[in-house]
Amino acid sequence: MSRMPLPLDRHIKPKLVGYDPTRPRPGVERLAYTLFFGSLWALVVVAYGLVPALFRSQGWLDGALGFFFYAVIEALLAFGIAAVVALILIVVLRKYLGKVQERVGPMHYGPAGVLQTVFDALKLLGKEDFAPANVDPLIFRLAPAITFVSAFLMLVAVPVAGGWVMADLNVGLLFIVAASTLGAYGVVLGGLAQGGKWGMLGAFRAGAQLVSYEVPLALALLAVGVYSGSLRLSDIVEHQQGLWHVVPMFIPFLVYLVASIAELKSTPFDLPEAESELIGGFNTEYSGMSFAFFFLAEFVELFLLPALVVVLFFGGWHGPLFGLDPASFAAQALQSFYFLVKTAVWVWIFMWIRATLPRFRDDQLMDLAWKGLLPLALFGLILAAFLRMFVEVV
Amino acid sequence: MSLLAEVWEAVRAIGQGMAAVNRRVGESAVTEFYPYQKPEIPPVSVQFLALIQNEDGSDRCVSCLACERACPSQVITIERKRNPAGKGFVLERFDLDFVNCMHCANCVEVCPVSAIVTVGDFEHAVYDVNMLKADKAFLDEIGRRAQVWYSPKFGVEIRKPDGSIEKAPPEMQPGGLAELLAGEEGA
Amino acid sequence: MITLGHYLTLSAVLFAIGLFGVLTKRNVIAVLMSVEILLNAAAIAFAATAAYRDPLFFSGQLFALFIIVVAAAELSIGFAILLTLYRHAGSVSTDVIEEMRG
Amino acid sequence: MSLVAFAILAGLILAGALVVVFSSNIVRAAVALAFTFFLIAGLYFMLGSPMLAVVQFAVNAAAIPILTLFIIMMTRSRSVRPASGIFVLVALAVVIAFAGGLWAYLGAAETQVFPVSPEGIGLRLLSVTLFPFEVASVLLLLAMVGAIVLARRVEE
Repeated sequence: MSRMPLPLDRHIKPKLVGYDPTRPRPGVERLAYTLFFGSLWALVVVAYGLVPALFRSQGWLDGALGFFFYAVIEALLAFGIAAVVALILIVVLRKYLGKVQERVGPMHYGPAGVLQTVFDALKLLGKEDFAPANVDPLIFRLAPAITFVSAFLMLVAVPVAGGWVMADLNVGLLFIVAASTLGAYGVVLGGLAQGGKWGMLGAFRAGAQLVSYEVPLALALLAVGVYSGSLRLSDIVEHQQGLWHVVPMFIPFLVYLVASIAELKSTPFDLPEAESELIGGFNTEYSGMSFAFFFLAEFVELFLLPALVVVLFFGGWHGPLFGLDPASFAAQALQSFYFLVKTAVWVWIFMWIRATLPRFRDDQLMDLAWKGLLPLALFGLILAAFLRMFVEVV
Repeated sequence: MSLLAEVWEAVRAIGQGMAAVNRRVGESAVTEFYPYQKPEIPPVSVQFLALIQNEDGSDRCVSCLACERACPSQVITIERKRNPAGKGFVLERFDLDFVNCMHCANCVEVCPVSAIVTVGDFEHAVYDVNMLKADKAFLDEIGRRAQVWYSPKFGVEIRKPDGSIEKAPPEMQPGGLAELLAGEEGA
Repeated sequence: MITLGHYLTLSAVLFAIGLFGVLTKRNVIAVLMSVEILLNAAAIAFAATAAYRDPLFFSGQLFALFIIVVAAAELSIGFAILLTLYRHAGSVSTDVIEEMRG
Repeated sequence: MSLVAFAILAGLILAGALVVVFSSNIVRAAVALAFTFFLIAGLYFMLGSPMLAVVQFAVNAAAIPILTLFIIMMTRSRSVRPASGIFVLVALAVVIAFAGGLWAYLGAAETQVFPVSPEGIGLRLLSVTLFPFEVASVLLLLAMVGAIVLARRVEE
């Protein structure tokens, strides 16, 4: 007697849960993206505007205990912003890449697939956080945490509106360079700790790439610092009141754009995690929450590096204020809205580049960094100094 | 000068590529949602094997053992007995082991009466490899469900809604469309 | 309150730890890491002294910056030599260097 | 309050340095080195010099241990075994250094920290110490060229 089930029992169709994944719904998608953006804006307004205003008006910041609670709440809110940004960007990137490749992207969870990331996160939470037998457990667990912390540190220094910044460092520009260098640790340690071939190769490539591209990145940032006469990020934004830096600082802008895509390990420069050659490189052996942290850090950086493009070259929060007093709360909220819109445009351009360009070979990668970008960045630095002199004289 | 030309060429190429990518975004996707939307499969394609029965429910198979002999993987096992009513044989057992079957359709090629045919039936994945051993009842069931099937001897046949079997119109036959077009061109 | 003495003590203890590492390690990489600790201990002493005693010229802090520069240069040269040594002898132990004598 | 912070920071710095020196796993030692240097940057913040702190963070805490890890990967070394014969000498050196530290503690009792702005350091660096600055830049260039020449594979 055959044990093969009869065909009638076999044509299983998953039950539809109130919506039809076969039907593309651009209206729903557009609404969802608007809601995502709105929720991010609301979170930013709460974290940067409402909570500090509340603490200041009540005078709680004077005592040590009040300051402690303020710091804890702000850290939690910053983590919330990072998580929301990652949740949004993951689904947006997948949808965008799908559309570019004539697919539809995720469609099954939530109307038109807009809740896909939530289910991804739940899945990763539920998975076993597995470590292979011969790894160094301490280093293996430390690597994703370091990666996430480096992305998180950069978030702290980014100003979103006039006076709205978590830590207004007077050496903010250098701080950002330092924090982004820290990101190389997670990658190198993660690859080194797992002891496999893929991780090792990924760690080698990541170390070489990140350290090489750090140099033109830092020089481009320094050119901006020289031109605007300050290392404080909010001063740099104020300096662009009349003219956005992208016009006089076009060469550092180009260098920063290329180098930041390399820092992001995004597609033209995705050698460290090349899925087709290295099975994910440094994150090959990671699973569960450790992998989620790598993923989260990557997408927080996908938000922060475009945000820095906006802060340094595209006028930050500047935009028409319709006669509002720049120090008022409404004006600051509007400024943060401008900032987020500009950032969203730049995130889209980063995704666009990621969707278009093919991967470099690693000798081409090094050639571009040392023979192409470094002289260009040095030239930009000298140009910035001359422009600064010219501006001072005039 | 050549450096500038190279840089310009690179910028132009990247711009072209990015513009091409951006044009794609508006176009509609080609995705098929598999469990809900089934792909269109031409009837002449080796997909799955089935036994066809006549309209009165009797087997087309005459137990000639040609398929058993032709099978390169030797996955077909046939047991037959003499027909008590007349001449020839009746089928007692027809087993087909899909574990080792490589879907070469040699059995379909050699069948003199088009009893074993290829049908465009999918979705026979199972969790247990032992479940892939099919018997006559199973193959008959697939044959009864099939609306369109193909064998080299009779070509594409279709089952009409009233249950009768007949040869498909020429545009559904292999090469039929090409012949039709050639005929039109000739005329 | 923290006094200058706190920083200097920390610097001295850190220097002692680094010295211990330099003297006892056989792996050249570990020796170079200990040298880094030594340099940083010195930089702490300079920066602390400048911060407490030199409000006008803060020369010690500039010196700490120069120490960082020198440390980076030293390390890059050290690692380049180490890499050549590794290619030559297949090991990074100080024993290998001793064998190269004569 | 700030003394407590200093004590925690100093304790962690010393713990990190001890791990660097005593750990037999060289990868852990490199990570501990980065941790120590990171905390030393915090110390510079307490000394009122954010510029120095961030340079320490960017160069010593980030770039140098990465380079170390890179070399560790390239030379495939994993564990370190300490030498045995010279422990007495070393213990002596430690005691001497510790005594010196205590003496320094007794001798220096200033409590007032003077913060330094990045502008101040920059102006000072390019006016009075311009010559050492240029020498340092030449040194860095020499180190870069030297490292490239030394580490380059000689083509047969």
